[in-house]
Amino acid sequence: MVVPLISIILLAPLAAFTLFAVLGLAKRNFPRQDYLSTFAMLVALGCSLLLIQEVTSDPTPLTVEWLSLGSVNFSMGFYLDSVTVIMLIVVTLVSSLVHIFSIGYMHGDPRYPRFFAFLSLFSFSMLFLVVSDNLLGIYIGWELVGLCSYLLIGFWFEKDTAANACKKAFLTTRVGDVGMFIGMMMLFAKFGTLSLHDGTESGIFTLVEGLSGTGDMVWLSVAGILIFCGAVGKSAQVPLHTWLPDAMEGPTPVSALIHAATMVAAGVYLVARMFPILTPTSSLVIAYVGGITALVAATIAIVRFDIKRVLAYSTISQLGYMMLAIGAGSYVAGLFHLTTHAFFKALLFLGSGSVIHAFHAMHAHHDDAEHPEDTAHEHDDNSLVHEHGAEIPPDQDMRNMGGLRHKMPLTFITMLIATLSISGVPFVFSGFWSKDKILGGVLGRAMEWSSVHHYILFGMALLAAGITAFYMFRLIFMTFFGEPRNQEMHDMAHESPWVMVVPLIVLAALSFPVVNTIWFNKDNFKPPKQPHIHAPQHAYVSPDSKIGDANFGFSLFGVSTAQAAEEDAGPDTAHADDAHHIHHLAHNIAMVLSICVAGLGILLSWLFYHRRRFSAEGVATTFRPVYNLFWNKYYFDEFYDGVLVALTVWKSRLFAKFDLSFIDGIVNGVGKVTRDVLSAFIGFFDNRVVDGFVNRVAEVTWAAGGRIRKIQTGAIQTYLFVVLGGIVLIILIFRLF
Amino acid sequence: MSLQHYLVISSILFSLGIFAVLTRKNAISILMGIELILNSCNLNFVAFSRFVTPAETIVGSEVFRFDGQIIAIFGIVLAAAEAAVFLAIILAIYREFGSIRPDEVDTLKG
Amino acid sequence: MLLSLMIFVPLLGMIVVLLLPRESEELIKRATLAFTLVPLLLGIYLFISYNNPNLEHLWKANAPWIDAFNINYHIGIDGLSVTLLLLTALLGPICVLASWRNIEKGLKAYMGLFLLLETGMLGFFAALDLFLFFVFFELTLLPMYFLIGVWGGPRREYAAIKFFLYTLFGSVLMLVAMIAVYLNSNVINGVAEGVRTFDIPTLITLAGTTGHALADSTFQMWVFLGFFIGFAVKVPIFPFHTWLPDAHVEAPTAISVILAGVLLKMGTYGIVRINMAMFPEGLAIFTNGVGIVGNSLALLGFINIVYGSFCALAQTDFKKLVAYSSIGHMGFVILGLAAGNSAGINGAILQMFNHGVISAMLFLLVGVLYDRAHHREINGFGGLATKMPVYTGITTLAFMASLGLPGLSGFVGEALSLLGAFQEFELITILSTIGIVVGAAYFLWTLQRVFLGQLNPKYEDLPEINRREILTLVPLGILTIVLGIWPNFALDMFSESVTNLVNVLDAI
Amino acid sequence: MEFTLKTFIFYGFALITIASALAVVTVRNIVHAAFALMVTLFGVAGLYVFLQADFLAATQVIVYVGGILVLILFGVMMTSGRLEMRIHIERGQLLLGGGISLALLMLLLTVIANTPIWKNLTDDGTQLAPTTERIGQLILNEKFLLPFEVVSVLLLVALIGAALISRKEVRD
Repeated sequence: MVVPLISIILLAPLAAFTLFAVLGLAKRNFPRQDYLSTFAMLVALGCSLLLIQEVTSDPTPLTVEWLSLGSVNFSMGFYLDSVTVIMLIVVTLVSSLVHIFSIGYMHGDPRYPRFFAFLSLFSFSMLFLVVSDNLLGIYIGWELVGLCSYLLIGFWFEKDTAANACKKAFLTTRVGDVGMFIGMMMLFAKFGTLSLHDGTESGIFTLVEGLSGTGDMVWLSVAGILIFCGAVGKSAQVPLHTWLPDAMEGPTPVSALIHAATMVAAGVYLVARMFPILTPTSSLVIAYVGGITALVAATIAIVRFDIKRVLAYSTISQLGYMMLAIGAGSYVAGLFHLTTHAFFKALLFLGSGSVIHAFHAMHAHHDDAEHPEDTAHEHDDNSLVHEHGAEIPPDQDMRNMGGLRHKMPLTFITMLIATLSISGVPFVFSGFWSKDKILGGVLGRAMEWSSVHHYILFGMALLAAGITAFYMFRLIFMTFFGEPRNQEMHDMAHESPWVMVVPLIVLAALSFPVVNTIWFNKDNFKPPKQPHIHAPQHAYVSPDSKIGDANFGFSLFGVSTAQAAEEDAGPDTAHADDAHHIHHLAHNIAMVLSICVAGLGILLSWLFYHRRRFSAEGVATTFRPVYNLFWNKYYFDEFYDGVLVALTVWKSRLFAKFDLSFIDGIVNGVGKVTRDVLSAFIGFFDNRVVDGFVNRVAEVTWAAGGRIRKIQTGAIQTYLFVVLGGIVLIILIFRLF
Repeated sequence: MSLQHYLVISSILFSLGIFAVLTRKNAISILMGIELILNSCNLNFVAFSRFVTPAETIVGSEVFRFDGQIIAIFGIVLAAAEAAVFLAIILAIYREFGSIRPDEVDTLKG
Repeated sequence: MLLSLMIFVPLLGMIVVLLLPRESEELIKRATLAFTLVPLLLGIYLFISYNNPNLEHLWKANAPWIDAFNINYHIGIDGLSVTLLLLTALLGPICVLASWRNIEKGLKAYMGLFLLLETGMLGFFAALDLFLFFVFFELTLLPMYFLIGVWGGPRREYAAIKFFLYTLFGSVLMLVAMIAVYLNSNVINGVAEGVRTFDIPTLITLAGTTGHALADSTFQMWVFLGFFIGFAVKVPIFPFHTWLPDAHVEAPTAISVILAGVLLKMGTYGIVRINMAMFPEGLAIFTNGVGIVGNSLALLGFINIVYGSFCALAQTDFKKLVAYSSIGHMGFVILGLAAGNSAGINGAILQMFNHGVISAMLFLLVGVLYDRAHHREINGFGGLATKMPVYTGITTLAFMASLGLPGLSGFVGEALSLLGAFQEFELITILSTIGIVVGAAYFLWTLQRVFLGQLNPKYEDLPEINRREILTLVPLGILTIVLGIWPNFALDMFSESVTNLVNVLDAI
Repeated sequence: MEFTLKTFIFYGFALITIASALAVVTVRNIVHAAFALMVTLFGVAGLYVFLQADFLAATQVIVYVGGILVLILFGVMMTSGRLEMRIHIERGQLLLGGGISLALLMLLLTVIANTPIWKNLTDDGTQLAPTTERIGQLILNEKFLLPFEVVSVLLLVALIGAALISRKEVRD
């Protein structure tokens, strides 16, 4: 049953895309591509739900030889465990809802069928990534989702910003992917296989247990970090995060599906998949990168005005959270947050899409009167507001919004639920539980190991949680509360059609914890072994194993509690009890702290943006340096300049010309260095030295030929004279001598 | 009338042909020279076939010695073909250059 | 017999085409197409029926040719050659179709020369006699010279002569090496006895016989170098590559396709067939991983990848960009071959085939655009995706395949080459991955400049790609996808031969 | 050597042949030269008779005199018009050409005189049967069939080629 189900899940969206591509070659469109794609996704969703029953069976239901090279073979196959099923359901569910939402949102677009075809291709690629049982398959899906992201960000390619953004996204993630590929090469060179777990004890997960010794550990750490590089690119972690805010140039449903719920979460999924090969060093690197990302992105989000960019930075921040969780060993917490985040962030994006759509339709209507031929997505240049070089379209600028809660009640309520969830408002919202699990897990690890690193990470996470609550409520207050700031636009705004609102409601329902419980109370959902992580003093106990044991009704969705702890701890129950106790305590502390921090954030936001007790502008003026820090995206520029200045000192003046930060232009920058200098030099060398030598040889030959050709008179009799005279001479010479 | 008689005649014809080819300023005269050369060759073939080639004996003891003669027939055919093509080329050259003097036709001059 | 038929049908076609009246152009084109379809059908048949349990050459034909030097007309195929034969046979009709409308003068001569070229290429991949091999190698040179020099762009004479001289230079060294091999082919323990031979399988056996003059490692090194430079020009390997951009830019579309699709592969095919199989000891000197000499082959691959990619990034001529990208991609082949292990060599051969398909697509696409806009300046376009969605779609496919997107064929070859190379040359391989990023950069940048953004008003009414052009691209596109999804389809053909080769190399 | 009528006639033919050949290469008027060539060809035909090659002699007369010579005369008429009837000869070229021709002649004569096996090969007076039938058998039936076919194709090709080259170019 398993293999056919997974096959259907993969093939349904692929078929929808293939139909589009084949018809496209004949320059036609399937008229109801939207229904077809949506139907395909719903089929996939149904199959995914059926798969829940199958998790306990064989984890590798299908393995086929993909490449056989005699001595070396690569196989492809399905890997089915609880993580796979969760990812499958998240992807198919969000994808289905986004499909439905898009039927309304993209209505009237000249390339409407293409949009759905691309969404189908994306869904296929993402699902392929999720079910692959080997690194090569994951890498294939990994790059394919990158391609779809490229195609969909650049969907409105007439806009130069979109064309730039899609290129930037592809190239930035590719930098990370190359790191991942090198990591794969290392694993392959060591193990001779890329299968994770092929059922015959020769997968990477089994082989990795056999490693020992310092040399092996250094090597494994490097490999792990390199694999993580792929996740850094795809999940937009610092320092490769700059592409994600730019990716908001794509249509909003795309942002919801790809750049919030699924593709960017693939990085987290990858790290979770590779959990068994992580060493203490690589784990710590991952945790720190995640922590820094969470904090940095959150602070940048505070000062954004583009509603989609706020959400984009929020996404980066939350992804950092998940990385932090997995890096700190809280495997289940990380994946739990991935799931909850997928729903509420998709909801937030779709909600913002609904708001944009409300303004947008007005805009389109406005333009139609004058330029009937214009597409609905061209913007009036005069009304563009500039935000650090990037232009905020007016329908996405929160300074144009306000008071929308009466105009768009359903959108408002659903978005509010999502905001409460992401902010960590206790007990009834899923975001609280998942975030709390992370905080508790990190603090538990810190206390258990007495690890300063993990205390620092906990601090970062806590701070980020507070800031998240602040800026998310800032968004709500600016958009839905207060007086309308732009009366004309406000008047035109309206609630979205049902086809767009229904997905919002479904996602809002999914933001309540009851729903998540269905997947996270399984007994078999527990972290895999990490053979190379050993606690300083104790036998290793996963922080996750203690989560469910807290007092506040955790058993609702807790991973079965003491049982898992004992399994992990093995015979050494004394230590397990110790760890058990520590984690219990940690979770209580973390929960109290997180509630306080979230409350503080919401309170401040309320004071600033709703009651206007304090003036945001006033604070910005007072703390000008801090404000500038956030406004300029944390002055990453300076940081990067500082690192790279030693390498490219002479180049720095050129960079100064662009008042852009290096981090914003890291891809462009590297491209330009190579283009301006290296390529020019190589081109010069090629033309002058290498080619010049060739030409010299030819010239010498040419000159010699010029001399010699005088002999050729063209008169045939002269030739005959010479020939015959020569014959006579030769004969005479031979006769004489 | 030994073999050498014929060879002498043939070599005189050959030399005269060469002389014509080398000195004449008219392409048709050159062609005539070439014909002389070809005739001298044919004469050689026939003469050698008569005097040198081994006899072929057929029932009835008649003696035939003429492999060379057949070669000479082929030679005549070749001469005819060559003359036809040569004259065609001369006509084409005449149209192109307005002259058939070989020293005026020197497009190949380097 | 079938194989001979396949090789010489185009030659027959040339004679027939030359006999047709000059005015009936349609007839000439159709006849040429028919004569290129025959090798394709035979090639498909050979490919499908190829089954090689004993690792011998199949479909052999062996007849004496020049007895005085023991030269034989000896042909046969193994998995490697059947793959490339199929590629050649496939590109034949495609190129004829691509030349359907844009050859403005001397169509008859063009088609005749093209058919002659095809015979040369097919013969080259099937030859098992070193002399025959060389003859076919040179046989491709002459038609190519005329095809570039007569039907090319504004600087065609320059490009054609450059191409001719470069290749000839390589051929001379190759010829010297070949004669050296021949003269030593009957020397055992310093004593010459028996007849000399040009027969490739025999020579491979002799080169592995202890005490044979051919097995001497110094001798092998020099002969290796001779052949290698000959092939390196064809590949082309830095610093012998400057003919390539010129030749590509000047050549007509179909000829660029053949040049990139098949002629470059002749170089790498020669390296596998002669250099690696016949002179493993010579190869070992350059790939044993000690010092610069020991890494030299991998270094050349690395330089090709990085140098080609950076050069491509700097180009503004669409065709030149594709030409430089070819240099970069052939670097992966060299790198994979240098690795000398199963993954590396298989990857390299697969990359040869894939690059043949993908670069053919790219040149065809450039040709389509050039036929419409009459220039190739990348910056002179913009926003074409609005007007030509199908063309844009196919171009995106080709670009993605070329930049190594998984799921398309380019990835498998590149990935296997790199995986193989990493086991032997870690640092060089890691540095070579720069090429992957730069490759993505120049293709995406081109895609942006040509297709994305606002439509350039100059091209308001640029016609969409037509059916004939789609017909030329679709088979290649399908191959790209199929080989990306199921590479075993091609790998099964040659992986056993490669295993055999790897065993020989490992024994050194 | 016995000086008989036969030898007398032989020398006569030889003399006519050589003398007329000399005329071919020396006379200024090209039409005269052509007629002198005709005499030479007849002379050679006569020598063929002495060599008992009766068929060949006839062929020589028919093909050369009847065909090639006429062709040459046509060529003369079509190219020279009235003006170019005279043949230009330059003195230096004449001397050099004469020198080379003489040198060649001397060489050939030396070779003929110094080759021992060619001496004493005199006409033994054997009367041969008429050759025509046998030649017919050889060409059309026996070992020269293939060359004969090839040569006829060659002739055809030459004729077509000649017609193609000499026709007026049709400009597109």
